[in-house]
Formats: sequence, structure tokens, C-alpha cells
Amino acid sequence: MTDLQFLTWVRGPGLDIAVGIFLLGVLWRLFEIYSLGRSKDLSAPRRTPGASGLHTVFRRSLPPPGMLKCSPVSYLGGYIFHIGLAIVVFGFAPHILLIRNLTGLSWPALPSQFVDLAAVVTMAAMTVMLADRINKPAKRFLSTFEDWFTWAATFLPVLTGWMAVQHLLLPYTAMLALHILSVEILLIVLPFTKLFHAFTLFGSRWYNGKVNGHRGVPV
Amino acid sequence: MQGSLVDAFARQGVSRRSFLKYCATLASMMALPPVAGRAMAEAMAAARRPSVIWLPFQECTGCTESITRSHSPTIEGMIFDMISLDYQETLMAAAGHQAEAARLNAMQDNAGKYLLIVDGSIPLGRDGAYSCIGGRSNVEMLKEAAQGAAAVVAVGSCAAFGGIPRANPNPTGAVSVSDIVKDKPIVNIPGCPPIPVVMTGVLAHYLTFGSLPELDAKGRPKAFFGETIHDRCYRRPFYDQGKFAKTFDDEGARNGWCLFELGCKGPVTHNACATAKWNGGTSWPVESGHGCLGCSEPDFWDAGGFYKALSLPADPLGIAGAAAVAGAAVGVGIGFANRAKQGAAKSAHETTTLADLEK
Amino acid sequence: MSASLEKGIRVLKAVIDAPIASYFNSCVHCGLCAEACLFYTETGDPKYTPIHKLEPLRRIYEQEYTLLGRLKKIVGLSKAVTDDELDQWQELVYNSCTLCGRCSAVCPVGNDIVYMVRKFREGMAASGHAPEGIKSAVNRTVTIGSPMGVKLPAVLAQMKHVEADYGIPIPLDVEDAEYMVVLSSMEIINFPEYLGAVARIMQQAGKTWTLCSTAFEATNAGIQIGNSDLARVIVSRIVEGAEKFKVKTVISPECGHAYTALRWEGANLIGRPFSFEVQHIVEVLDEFQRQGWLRTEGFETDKLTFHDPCQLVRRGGVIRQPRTLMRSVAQNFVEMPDAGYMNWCCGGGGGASAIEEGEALRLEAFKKKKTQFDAVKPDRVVTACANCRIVLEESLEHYRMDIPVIGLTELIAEHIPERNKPEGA
Amino acid sequence: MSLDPIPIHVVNPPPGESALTGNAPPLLRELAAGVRRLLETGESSAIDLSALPLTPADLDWLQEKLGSGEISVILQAGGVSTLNETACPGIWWVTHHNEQGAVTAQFIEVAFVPELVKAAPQDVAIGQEYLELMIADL
Repeated sequence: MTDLQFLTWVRGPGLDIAVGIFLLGVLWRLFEIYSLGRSKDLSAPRRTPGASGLHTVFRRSLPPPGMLKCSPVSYLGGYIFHIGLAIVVFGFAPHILLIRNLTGLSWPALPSQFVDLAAVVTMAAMTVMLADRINKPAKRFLSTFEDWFTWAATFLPVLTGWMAVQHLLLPYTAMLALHILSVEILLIVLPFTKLFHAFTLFGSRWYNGKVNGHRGVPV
Repeated sequence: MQGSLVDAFARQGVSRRSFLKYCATLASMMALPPVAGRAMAEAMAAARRPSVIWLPFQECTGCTESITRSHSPTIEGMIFDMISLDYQETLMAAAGHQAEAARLNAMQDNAGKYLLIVDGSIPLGRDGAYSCIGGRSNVEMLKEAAQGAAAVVAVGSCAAFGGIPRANPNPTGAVSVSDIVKDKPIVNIPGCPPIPVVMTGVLAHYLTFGSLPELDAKGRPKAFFGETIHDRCYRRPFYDQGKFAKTFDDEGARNGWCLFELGCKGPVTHNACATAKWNGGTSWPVESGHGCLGCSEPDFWDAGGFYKALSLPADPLGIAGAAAVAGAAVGVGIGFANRAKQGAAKSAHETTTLADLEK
Repeated sequence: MSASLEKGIRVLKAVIDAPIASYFNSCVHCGLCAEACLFYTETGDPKYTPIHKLEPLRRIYEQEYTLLGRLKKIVGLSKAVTDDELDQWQELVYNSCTLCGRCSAVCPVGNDIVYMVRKFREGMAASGHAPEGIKSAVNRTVTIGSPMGVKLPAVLAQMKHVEADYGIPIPLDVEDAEYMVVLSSMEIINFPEYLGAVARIMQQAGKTWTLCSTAFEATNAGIQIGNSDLARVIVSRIVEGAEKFKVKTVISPECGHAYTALRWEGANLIGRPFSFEVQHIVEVLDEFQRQGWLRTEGFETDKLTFHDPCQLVRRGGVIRQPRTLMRSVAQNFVEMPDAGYMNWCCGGGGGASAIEEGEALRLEAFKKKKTQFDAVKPDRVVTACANCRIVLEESLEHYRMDIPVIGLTELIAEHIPERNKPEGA
Repeated sequence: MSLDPIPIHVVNPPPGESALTGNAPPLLRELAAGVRRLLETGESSAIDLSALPLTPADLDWLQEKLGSGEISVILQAGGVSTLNETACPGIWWVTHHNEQGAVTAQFIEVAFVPELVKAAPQDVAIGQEYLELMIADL
């Protein structure tokens, strides 16, 4: 298989398969999770401003009092790599083009030098997070194969994308193909691993905020 | 025709200075150090003209057109006169049995020394019957001619990679030269057609240094195919700034912005168009406002559409809708099963008593 | 599989709901909940990471309610939960969890971990894996009426003492009273001052109130052990009493989980909304003060701090009220670091204080609280939970720290002007 | 035919941005080294400008720095070539055009006389023959 044949496959049938499994998985899992339902809370609610499901969905993005100092690497590393990923995924011109092609939505791209920097910073942050996972007793204790695997599945698309743009190691064509392939792997595993938190996070925060909002606790 | 090159040039009215100037330009084009120009000139001045046999197979003659008329009548064209082109159907005066005899003679006289140039792909379907010359199939002729060749030059994407004849569904079973010839050095000069100076450059290299130039993994001379179109493109700064033409007649197109979104394959195409240009350095596809088609890469014809940007899927979301429906169906199915299970567990629950707290 | 394990798993299958499914799917193993748990921060033992305490529940969820989990179980990638495993988990689910809810407050993906621990305890209790200490507390509450074995005569005796001490009659079984006061056994046995304080406050405010001879006990060990059926039996006594005497409001005593049991779980346990309101005594005091029904005079001059009971702040939403009350009677009120919403648990909530074998761990975890106290060095600690008070007293003594602990209601009552006393009498 | 009707005007580099890459200044040092070598050993050298990542602005900068000297040679051989002495004697700016007038190669040569300007002995010999024929015809 030549590089271009490889690229053609990952752009064509490969992407179709990956997006298909991704959509199938996301809908399947969302129904599987949320169809379990929950019982109505019969106790009299206490209304407090700032305490609701929606409040928590947003507020939980900030560290609660005292926690930032307690675990700075988790918070700062987490912020940097999530924001970095967002910049790289949604700010890079070829990615926007892909999104426009799929959804019709588009927006101005960020300069590629900036996206490039963001990619490097993201990878650095992810590396630090990995080291933190190895070093911190609680994190290491909790870690299973899935944690290492999903780290790699998230890191590789950034790495291969960056290497493709920088023309490192392999010819652009081969690197671009590997980049798309790694994204496809990410798409396929996302609904079936902890990466699914990208979707359930909103539900979880909302439930937590809802239960506590009922009690007037602004969590 | 025998004799040294420089004599032949002199007979053509080409001065020594013209020749030196040509060598300097060629060296620059091939990314050789400036001193190499002088070395080339000296070597070429003394070179004997090698015998060249040019076999055309499943082709359109575009490669021959390119090499003969591009810079005509400049020196690149002349260098073709300066080799002993013993067989070239399109250019040779002889025809029919005479032509075939010339080919066989040349092969015999220069056995092991002649340079074999091939353009066009080789059909293997129906025992090669799709393309025959004088009643003999292309594959048969290629094998025969390759046997006594010092090296093979596959000119054009068809000879190098199979090209358009090999595009899906490849009705003739077309293959490239390197699919058939395994025991000779092969230089691929892909392109549809290839850039003339690239073809003459390879010949010049062979003439001067008696060897083939350094090749990349796809058998292409690195001097010309080492960089992508994108890397050398004068519109590259616009790509880096995220300025793209969205249609062929918008503001971006008029401002000469990057054609990536209009399907330019420059980032994955290795060729020298951006530097060597076409028609005597007049222009090249991107400069004239059209994206690169990627013609010097294998299977460019089937690489997902000329006007579809590289980052786009070839067939956007063909099965996505079906997958979403299937996912929802699976999810709802599991949901019902889960609710049933949950309900069963609830109704099977017997009110616990103090005794139940013990195991 | 033993019958009890089967029963436990069936109970868990019934209590697993969409929030639990969402929570387990959201966990990214970031370990932040560990940093929020005093059992982890003080021991450094990663097994005390809150989300890990739910591992058997997670597997049951995965195996029962997800397609991939079922497949994993069939091919042997996911092991079934066993009695032995639940035995091991007893320490994690009861001894090292006070249901304080700090983990739920910090989880970045929003998992309400303590909500899951509460549900997991349902299965643990039903399969016979609850600790002996809590089991006997439940037993005494259901059979005798109170976890400490207090019976009505003891309450009547205390009433007499209080009436004698303060000269205020303590109403019992009075119909149509505005407020029904319930007590925790600790207040009957260890801190009778509470009843006197309530009597004085009610007198000053001019409110009608009553105790109930069939429902004087507010604590609910059924909630702590995690058994809704038994918790329902216990809470129903109060509901019946309140409805019989047609009171408007039931006042939950200075006890954290009694408040949770009555205020938040009660209606859900009996399956219908209450016909009366439930307020914590601190909420009542705050309301009285705001309405001008409660007037205090004079100020404490020594350095006081307030320990927030977890069930009152994080799980109850009573955050501002105790501070307003403290400032009305204390000149030198100081807040500990992390006080309020993120306050650290005394280490004995959620039934943990009833587990004898958990005492060493509890004292170890108390170091967190000690650090908080050391930061402000208070002369006295005020709190609003009798259980916190007992645990704090015991632990402070263990660490040889001379800091008395008092109840907020008593503190307020001490500042009620004496001359008002005859008015209501 | 004029190219003007085609509505494409390439803006390169984009307005408002300096097109200097910073690649030109080091070439001056390389030239200085070449001149030293020429003086010490008589060895000539050359820099192939088309092989370097230089923008038109870089080339203009370089040309402006080097200035122009006293000699300009125009070579008519397979298109025009210009060999101009710069303000630094010994440094020659050599530009080759093809027959269509497009630039095919650009060099800076460090030599007392550029290679192409010198007449080759073989050519001089042909000239001699020609002269002798002329004399014989007198």
C-alpha cells in the first residue's frame, strides 16, 4: 500500500467506519445510561440562588475553594490540555474545513503558528499529567489499562498532527494518514471508555447540581 | 551518430558559453553546488552519446509532447538530439518493419549499455492483448528490452505508477514498469506529464556522471521530488495565515490566497512545479489559480476528488445516518431491557427486617 | 452465591439509577476526590480514594446495565462480586466514609460520590455486610426506640429536671402546637442543656411547642446503615406523631444526619410529601432572630469558632444561619480555614462513630480537624450536631487539646435576658 | 496578449509585513570569506541564490547592499545573461535568463573575472584560424 493509498483509505472508508461506530456508540451509550431514570424527590425543595443543575454544569469547571492549591498539577495540567485540545481541534484551518464540510458551520481559523504552539503546549501538559498519574499514589492506584490506553489514544492524534505539519520523521502524506487514523481510533474508543466523560460530564454535573440544588446547596 | 557532445553542440550553432550557462542552470536546478556546473560541462563535453531506446506503451503521447516542445528550441530539447535516440516511434523517421529493425539493431549493438526509456503503463489483462506493437504485447517487449538495458527510465505517471490506465476499475490490468522489471535500476519520473527539465536533468546526470541520480523511496530523483509542492509554493504564507480562496472567483482567489480548500493536493505531492514551473518558466498550475492535482503521486486519479480539500473525507458520512439510527435502536433496546430488569429487582424486593442485616 | 449476597445484589440492581450510571461513566480517575477525603489525606493510603470505595457497585452496574459489561462478564474479563469482596469493602464503605460529601463537592466531572455510597450501603446492609456497631444501633432504634437504648421514662425524667432547673413547663403530646421538637438520644443522655435551651427560646419567642411521647427520637440509624425499609420504620414514628398532633413544623435537633433523614429522605422513604415542614433548630433560631422574636444580650469575649456539621452545610444547605447566630452573641468569632461549605468532617459522621473497630482510623483522620483548630487556636468550639460534639470531645481529649465544645442552641439560650423569663411563664 | 484581463493579482508578501527572512545578512559573511580566499589562493567561488530560501525582498536587500560597480557584461547565449560587478570588486552578480526572458538561475560569483566571460582556448584557437583565413584572403 502506498502512502497515498493509505491516506485515501483513511479519508474514505476508514473515516466512514470510524464516524459510524462513533455515532452508533454515542447514541447507544447515552440511551443505555440515561434510560435508567431516577425517582422523583418528594421532599420539599429549598430554593437558594445559584443552586441548580445548570449552575453546577458551569461552576464545576472551576476548582472548589482550596482544591487548586491541593492538586495544582491536576487542575492546571487539565485546563491546559483541554483548552489546548480545543484550540487545536477547533482553531486549525484544515479542521474547520472538515467541520464545515460535515456540518456547514465554520468560523475564522487561528494562525497556524499559534495552533502549532498550542499543540506543543498541549503535549507538554499531557506528558506532565502522565507523569502525575505515575507519581501520585491515589492516581496510580486508580489507574487501569484503560487509563494508559486512553491517554495514548488522545495523545497520538496531537502528536501525529503536529509531526505532519512539522514534516517530522515520515513524509507528510504518511503522517497525515497516520494522524487521521489515530483520530479514527480515538473516535471509535471514545464512547466505550472513560473518554465518554466528554458527553456524560454534563449529565453528571447536572444531576449533582440538581440533587444539591433541591437542598439549596450551591455545589 | 557518434562523437562528443560538445562537437555536436557546435554543429548546432550552440556556443560554448551557452553550454556552460546551461550546465550552471541545470546544476542549480538539481540542487548541486555551483562548482558542479563546471564539472558537468567538462564531463558532458567529453561524453559519448549513449544509445537510447524509447518504448511507448499504454500512453497518450503527452510525455513526448512535453519533452519535445516545452523549451523548444532551447538546449533541453537539443540534448535529445545529442543522445543517440535509436527508437522513438513518434519522433523517428522510420516506420513499420524498418523501425522495429532499428530497435533490434540498437539493442544488439549496445547490449548492456543502452538506456531504456518507457512511457505509458503496461496492460497485463488478456495476456497483454490490450496494447501491442507489431503484433507483440507491451509486456513482452518491455521484458526483452529491459534485459540488455543499463538502466530504465520510467517517464510519466503511467510508466512510473500505472497512471490513468490503472485508475479504478483498471479494465486493462495496467501496471507500472517497476511491477515488471525487477533486476535493473529504474528511475521514475512521474508527472502527467513530467516537467521537461526533470527528464533532461536525469539524462544529463546520466551523461555526465555515468550514474543515476539519488532516488527517493518511490524511485524518483530526490533533486526534483525531494520537496512537496506545498513546501515550495509561493502561496504558502497564506496557508500559514489561514487565508484561503473558497471558490474560484471570490476575493481570496483574486488575491492569490491558498487553494487548499479548493482541493489543492500540494501538501502531499512531491514535484518541482513550484520552482521549475512550466512553459519556459512562464507559470504553473497554482500560479494560474488552480490547485495541484497531485499528478506525480501514485493513484492520484483515485485519491478522492480534485476539488475536495485534503482534510476532508472522500465520501462524507455515507453511513453516518444509518449508524446513528442503529446506535439509537441499540440504546433504546438496552434501555427497555434495563428498565425491565430494574423493575423486576424492585418488585422482587422483600421488605428487609432486622434479621436481614445478618448474613 | 449466598442468599444474602443475592438479595444485596438485587437491592443494588433496584437502586442503580441514571445518575449513578452517568457518574460511573464520567469518572476519569483523576484522583481529586482522594484529596478531598480526610481518610486519604491523613493516612496517604490510596485505598481510601472515595471513588474506589464504590468499585463493587461499579462492577455490578457495568455487568447488569451495560451491554459491554455483560459481554465482559461472559468472557471473564469482569469478575462477579463476591461475599469476600464485600467483606473487604465494609471498612471502605462504613469505617472510612462519614458521608461528609467533600468528594461530591470537588469532583470535576460532577460525580455525586456520596450519593452513590449511600446507595451502595443499601446493598451492603441487605447482604449482611454492615458493621456490628451500626447494626446494633439500628436494632436498638427499631426495637427500643433509640440507638442508645433510651426509653420514654428517661425522657420524662429529663423533662422534670429541666422544668425544675429553669422553671419552664415542658409540653408533651400537645395537639395543634406550632412546633414539635424531636431530640437525639445524645441530647437526652449527654447534653440535657439542649432541652432547657429550647424551652427558654420558645418561651421568649412566645411559640407553642410540644414533645411527642411516641416520637422523641430523631436520629435514624437506618439511614446510616443504608437500609430504606428500616429507615422508613423509624421516620414513620415522627411523621405519625406530627400528623396526630397537627403540628406545623417539626424541629430537627442538633444532629446532622437526623436532619438529612427527616428533611431530605423522609418524604421519599414514606413515599409521599410531608404535611408539615421540617426545620433544623439552627434555621428556627435564625428565623426567630430575623423576625425579632428572639432577642439576646451580651457577648462572649473568648475566641470562638464554629464547626459546620457536614449534613448541615454540604448536604443540607444551612451555611449562613449559624454564622449570623454566632456573630449575634460572640465578639471574637473566628472562622477556621475551609470553614463553611468546604469544612472538614469531625471524622465520626454517617454512623462511623458507632463502629468500635474504626476508632483508630477515626482518630488518625481527626488530624485534619486538628490542623484546622491549630490554625485558629480557639478557646471554645461551637457546633450544631450532638454527634460532632461527642466525636470532637473524644478526639480533642485523645490529642490532649483543651478546647471545650458547646452547642449553638445552648450558647444562644445563655444570652436570653433573664428578666424576660417571667413574661412567658 | 496582455495578462491584465485575468483578475488575479498575487499579493506576496502580504501588505504590511516585512518579507525579509533574515537569510540574506549571513551571505555577506560568506562572500567576505570567499573574497579572502580569492586573494590568498586565487580560488574563485560562487553562491547559488536560487537554491537558498530567499524572498524577492531578501534579494533586493542584498543587491542594494552590494551596490553596483564599474563593469556590466551582457552575454547573448541561449537567452540574455548579465554579469555585473558590484561595488565590491571581485564580487559579480550573475543572472541567467532563458530565451523567453525568464530568470533561470542567479549566482553571486567571487572571481577576478567571471568564468563565463573568459574566452576558452578552444574558442580562441577557432578565432585564430578565422583570422588566418582572413589574412590569407587579403
